[in-house]
Amino acid sequence: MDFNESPEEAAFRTAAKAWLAANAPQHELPEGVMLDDTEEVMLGRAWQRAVYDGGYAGITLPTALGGRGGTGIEALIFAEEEARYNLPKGPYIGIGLGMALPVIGKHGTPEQIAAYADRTLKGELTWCQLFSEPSAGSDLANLRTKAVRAGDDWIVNGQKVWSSWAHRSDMGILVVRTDPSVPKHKGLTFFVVDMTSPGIDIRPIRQISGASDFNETFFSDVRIPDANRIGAVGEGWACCMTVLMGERLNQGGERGGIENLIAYAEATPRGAGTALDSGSVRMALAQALAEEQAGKSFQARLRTMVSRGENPGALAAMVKLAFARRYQQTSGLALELRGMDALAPPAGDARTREIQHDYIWSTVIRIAGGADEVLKNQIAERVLGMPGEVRMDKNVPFEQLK
Amino acid sequence: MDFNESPEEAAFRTAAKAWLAANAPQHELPEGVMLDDTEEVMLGRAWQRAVYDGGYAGITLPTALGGRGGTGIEALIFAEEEARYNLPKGPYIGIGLGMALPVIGKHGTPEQIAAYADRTLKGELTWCQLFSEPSAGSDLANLRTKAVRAGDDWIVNGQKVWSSWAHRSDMGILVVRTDPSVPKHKGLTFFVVDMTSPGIDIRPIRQISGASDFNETFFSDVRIPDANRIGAVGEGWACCMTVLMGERLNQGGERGGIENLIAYAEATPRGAGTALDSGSVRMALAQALAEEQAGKSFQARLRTMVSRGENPGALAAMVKLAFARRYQQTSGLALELRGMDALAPPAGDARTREIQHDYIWSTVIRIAGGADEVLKNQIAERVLGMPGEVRMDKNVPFEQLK
Amino acid sequence: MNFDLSDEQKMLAEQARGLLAERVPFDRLRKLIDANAEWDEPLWRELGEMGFLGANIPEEFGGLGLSELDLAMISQELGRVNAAVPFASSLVLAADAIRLAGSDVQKAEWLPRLATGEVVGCFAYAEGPGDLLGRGVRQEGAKLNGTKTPVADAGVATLAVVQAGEALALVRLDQPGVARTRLDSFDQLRPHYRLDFADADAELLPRGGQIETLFDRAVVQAAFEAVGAAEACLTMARDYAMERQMFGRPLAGYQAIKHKLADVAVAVEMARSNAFYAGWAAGDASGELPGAAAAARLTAITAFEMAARENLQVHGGIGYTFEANCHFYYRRERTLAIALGNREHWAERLIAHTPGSQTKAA
Amino acid sequence: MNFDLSDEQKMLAEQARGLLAERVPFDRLRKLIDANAEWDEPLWRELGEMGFLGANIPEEFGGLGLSELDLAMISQELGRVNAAVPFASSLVLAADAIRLAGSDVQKAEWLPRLATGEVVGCFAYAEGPGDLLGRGVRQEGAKLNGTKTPVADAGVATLAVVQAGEALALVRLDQPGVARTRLDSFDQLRPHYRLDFADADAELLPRGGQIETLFDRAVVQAAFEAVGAAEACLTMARDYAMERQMFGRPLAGYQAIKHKLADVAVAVEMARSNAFYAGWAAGDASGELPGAAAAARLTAITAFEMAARENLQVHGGIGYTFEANCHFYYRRERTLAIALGNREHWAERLIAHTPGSQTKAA
Repeated sequence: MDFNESPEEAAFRTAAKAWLAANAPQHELPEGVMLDDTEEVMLGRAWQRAVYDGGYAGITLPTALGGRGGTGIEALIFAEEEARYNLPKGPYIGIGLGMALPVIGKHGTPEQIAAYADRTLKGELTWCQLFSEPSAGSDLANLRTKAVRAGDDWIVNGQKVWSSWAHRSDMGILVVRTDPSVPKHKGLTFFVVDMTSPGIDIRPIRQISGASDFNETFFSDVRIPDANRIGAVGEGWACCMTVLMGERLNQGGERGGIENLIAYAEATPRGAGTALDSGSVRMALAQALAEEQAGKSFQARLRTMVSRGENPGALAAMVKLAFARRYQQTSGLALELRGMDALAPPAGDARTREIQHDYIWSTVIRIAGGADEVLKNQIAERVLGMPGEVRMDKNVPFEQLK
Repeated sequence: MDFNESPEEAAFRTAAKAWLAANAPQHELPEGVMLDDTEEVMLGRAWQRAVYDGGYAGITLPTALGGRGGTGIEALIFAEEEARYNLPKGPYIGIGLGMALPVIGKHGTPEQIAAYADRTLKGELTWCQLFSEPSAGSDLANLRTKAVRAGDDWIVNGQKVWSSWAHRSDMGILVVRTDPSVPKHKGLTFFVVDMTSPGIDIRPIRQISGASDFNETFFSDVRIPDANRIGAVGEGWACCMTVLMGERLNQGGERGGIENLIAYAEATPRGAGTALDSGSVRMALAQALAEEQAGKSFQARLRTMVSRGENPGALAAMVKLAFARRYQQTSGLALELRGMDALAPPAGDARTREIQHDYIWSTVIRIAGGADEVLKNQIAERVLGMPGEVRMDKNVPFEQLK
Repeated sequence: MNFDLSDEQKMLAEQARGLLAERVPFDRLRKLIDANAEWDEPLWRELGEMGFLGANIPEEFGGLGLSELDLAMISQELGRVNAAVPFASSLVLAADAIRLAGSDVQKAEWLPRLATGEVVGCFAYAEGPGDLLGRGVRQEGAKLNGTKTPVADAGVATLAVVQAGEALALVRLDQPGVARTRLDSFDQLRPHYRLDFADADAELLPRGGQIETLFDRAVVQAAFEAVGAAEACLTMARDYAMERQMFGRPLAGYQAIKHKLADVAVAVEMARSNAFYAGWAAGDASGELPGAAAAARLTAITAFEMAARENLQVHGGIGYTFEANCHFYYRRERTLAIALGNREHWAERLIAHTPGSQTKAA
Repeated sequence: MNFDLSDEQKMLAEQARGLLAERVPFDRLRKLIDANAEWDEPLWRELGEMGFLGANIPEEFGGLGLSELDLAMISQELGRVNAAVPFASSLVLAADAIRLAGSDVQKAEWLPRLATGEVVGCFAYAEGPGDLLGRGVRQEGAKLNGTKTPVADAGVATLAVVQAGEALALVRLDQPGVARTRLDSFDQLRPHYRLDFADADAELLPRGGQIETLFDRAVVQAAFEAVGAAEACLTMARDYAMERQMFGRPLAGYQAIKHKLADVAVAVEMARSNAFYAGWAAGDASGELPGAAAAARLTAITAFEMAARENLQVHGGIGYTFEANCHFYYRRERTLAIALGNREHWAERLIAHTPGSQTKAA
């Protein structure tokens, strides 16, 4: 066991640091300025192009896809160094690299790889994810958006939700039902779709945070060429699993939030001292910090497994599950220890507003990318080998489910 | 709402106090002396006889059964006043009054009531409960002990567990399977059984606490006259429910444990002060105390409901559920705040030994009389109206279950 | 012993509940947020017409002179619908402060107008982050100086009761010496203000030493407000789970969801039980009040916190949309958990009022 | 970066696990309890023969000179089977104290004999209820006076390292100035003693200021012991739930049981992750050790506590019998949670070693 970097890793970090120092500053966003979405995406594309030119695009993607073929540790090192700059990075780039290319690489044809890989790595194509539906969240395979074959095309009708940045994406990865006469997991097919296709209507979802970074996307007789199909007809569920595996692996362990909350407590007056003088605050934050540190070390264990070609499987769900719970609890606690001011801080108090936002955003973290309850099932079934849930819908044709 | 006693209740308390002052002292147990079981039961019978003669036996039992026909509040007042004396009271008396007589009263014949009610109220008959089996705990209806009709008798074979004081009881209430060809809840029948019958073998269970106050009871061709059958053949499940309802209603809200733990923390040195100087200890104990007080008020709400003839149903499970969790957590916490000494206190430290015992006994409280998980199901289904569990055994004859 | 609401109290709760169900559908709350409204003024007027706003004001001053437990019936129902009215600020804090600590003249001047709702009161105590009670604002002579922030409902109030050290002062907000600045509130249905006093005219409430009692009484009402709100969350979550299908059966059939909501239900009934006792003690056993209020406060925070969080969780993604109704409670919950003192503050008060233990530092 | 055990470490763990699985079936534990035994002496001898008892003792003193993480492999496996041997007392505390703070002569005298297991050491710090470190026992000249209680494994030890103020003293227990009184231990497989010193001969370990480091290192081993034990509980609960039928299907199929054990599994993996890091830091990054050890301690307590409690709960009534095996862990868990300092102690140490915060009182 060695938590220190290997000589190769240290060399990679030195090179990345140097390259970023030479290239990142001119791409940094101005401090405190809210960009509009269009402008942000434009700057984001430009930065991704610079990353590509520097040889750092798609670090863990195989070279066959145009990636660097590097290790997860390298990707992490680059991300750490990149995070020292305030750069334009968003789901519009991340979904392409982290979801679209892996699934196209694994299930797509050489033509499809040629069509999308290079342009995505260069930031020329931005992507959104079109999976969830109003009645298909945790139970994703319950989706109802359907595609019917019509010559060389498929005609798509239905509604997707929770697609981040769909309104500023060139392409979407889409899963739809192509055969309702078979059980629900079996009748799905995976596509890439041009988001400018006629019949696509993107509406922002007003969220409880006040933001609208998620969308609903309506499909009305949208034509998608069969050439855009990824994998075989009926292979949509396997494609989704490829996407979701990649998503799961990097959630939750990163955020160094508890040390900030300790500092926040110490910056909050209380009698003659600070809120950190409270034994109950210290106990709660220490336990959270211990768990957060465990999450970081756990991520390192998982990365070591991945670097050896082992599949951590549902172990990866553990970090996310613990993080989500801790995130809600500790941001809630921070507001409490702040007192009344946390309910209406002065305009200049950005830290309290961030914590308010964390407290709201934590509800998403507990739901998205595997809700708490779904992850516990996965851990019980896949890690502990306990029985699956009683399934009423298992071998029933989708069209016969109520 | 009035937490004060009504004039009638105050008068009842005054009378009970006076009667106890005149009668209880000569029945008190000597302080610090461990009696053997036989002797304890003898003294317990004598005290129950005195209670009967005083007119306080079976306070809430209907007068038709020989009880006082009083209110739950009166029973509580008497119990509170009685608790001021160190009197011999045990399950051998409590099961008769609280379980056997209610079920005999509701499901039994006039002859059966005549045979058992008066003698039980007088302490002449002691009782144990013979319900649970190795494979029938939470899933009580899964019981396998069987009775086969033979003329005027039934022949019983099987094994019961967790019967308190079976070795010192005259009679037992027993539920057995009389028809394995019907679904499991339907084939049960209820009996009272003379514990001296040939073929009954009672063995103590060695418990993790070191004590053996529970028994295993083996039945080998035990003959029970049909006259001992309570209710109709196949009506055993309904009889059990009558018994368990009575059991549930008085669990959990009583114990005034948290104030004692606060005092214990304050009696534990820590630096220049005490363990109660710790903010995290105070927070944990305050939350537990708030919950304990809630339990007491909740019990009062339930008693008010019962006094009006309303059935609190699964609401009663809430107090027990919360108590069990709190009991384990707070006794565990008390050991922690005590430090190393809690692991091996000096011989004179009775308080720490009690808390060690509480920590062990709490595991029983979380299991017996409805395990945590069973109670949550009941609350969800009966209070919140949520669906029952998927039952694989519902309409399957018992003999076909694996 | 009778540990239940009286028939009159049940009727009062029913009446309030019926009115509010009709007047405060969730879309009404969305409209108020979209309009960045100060409050639900028509509802306030209507509550005044029904006499509710004088519920706890003595009859001699034009109120109904009801008990704390009666008042709690209204608090509970306002909590249940997340009503955007300054009931707690005006009645539970300002009016009660005047009743507890004011002179006969002050009572006669203000209580009748508070009872009709014509005058709205608010209560100012915090001075920025940290301690429950501020230490900067002081009254000298008939003048008040300093800053109180945040103060709930100060935008619609014409009168503030201001904590100044150990004393309480009465300050009109419509005078030149007072500047009000609206803040961005986490709870979008309960606006908060910063109040700057610069030689503001103020008069002391002459009976000192009432602040702790005032807070004890106020948290009892807040506990009922939280119980009403928590119960609304529980019902909402249950109903959604019954209807939502997941893997071919109702979400409500999954044990994880059943047990989650059973836990919430236990917490709600525990909180209700303590609230009942504290409401009774506030009227009939004032010696019991500090401990009873603290216990009610702690269990109410726990219940509403669990209910608000798990309600959103049960709803899944839809719960995160503004069109769903979970967020009103998710935000209000933090308000009720923090205003009037956080968990730690009340844990200390409970321990301090437990027989055999004494107050401890830190 | 490589965050996994080495192949050698995995082999060492396998070897220890294999041996212990064979030598410590649960019935062996029941026999030891029934005999009111001091320890599992044959096992101790066997561990000595395999060289395990010199695992952390430098090669120059007859040990294997293994790393802290290597040692942890053995601690974990001993925890898994609840072994009744004074491994933690003798190696992790006494031998390590001598190694850290002893003179060359002291090391040469004691370490080789500790390494074979011929001499058993123990470590005395508590003095009754309350603080982790006692304040009464003091060394004056070459004499020690006072009382340490409780002290684990002092019955079979011939040597005690005794905390006396800031210093550590070496005391032979087989001398007239020492009285040992066996206490009734909550953990029936780990006896505790009261030690009374009356002008007992004692010599100081000359290198002072090592107590905190000693405890940091010891809790890392205790964390591994707890992880092994917690994992054993988890496996036991899972296996029982798979086999036990309830309402016509395996108990393991119920979501309440699945989620309960998933929560335990998460806690165990979290604890293991922190233990790995702390084990690494103990050897290779001593500046990181205090924070890493404290974090490992906190998560280990949580994991074993959950695992021991819920294992018994999953077993139901049978779990409460002496014939079932849950109770060994249920009792051992409290030992591991309390000896070497409770949760609060280590929470304080973690906060104190967090960048940007400083130690606080109370």
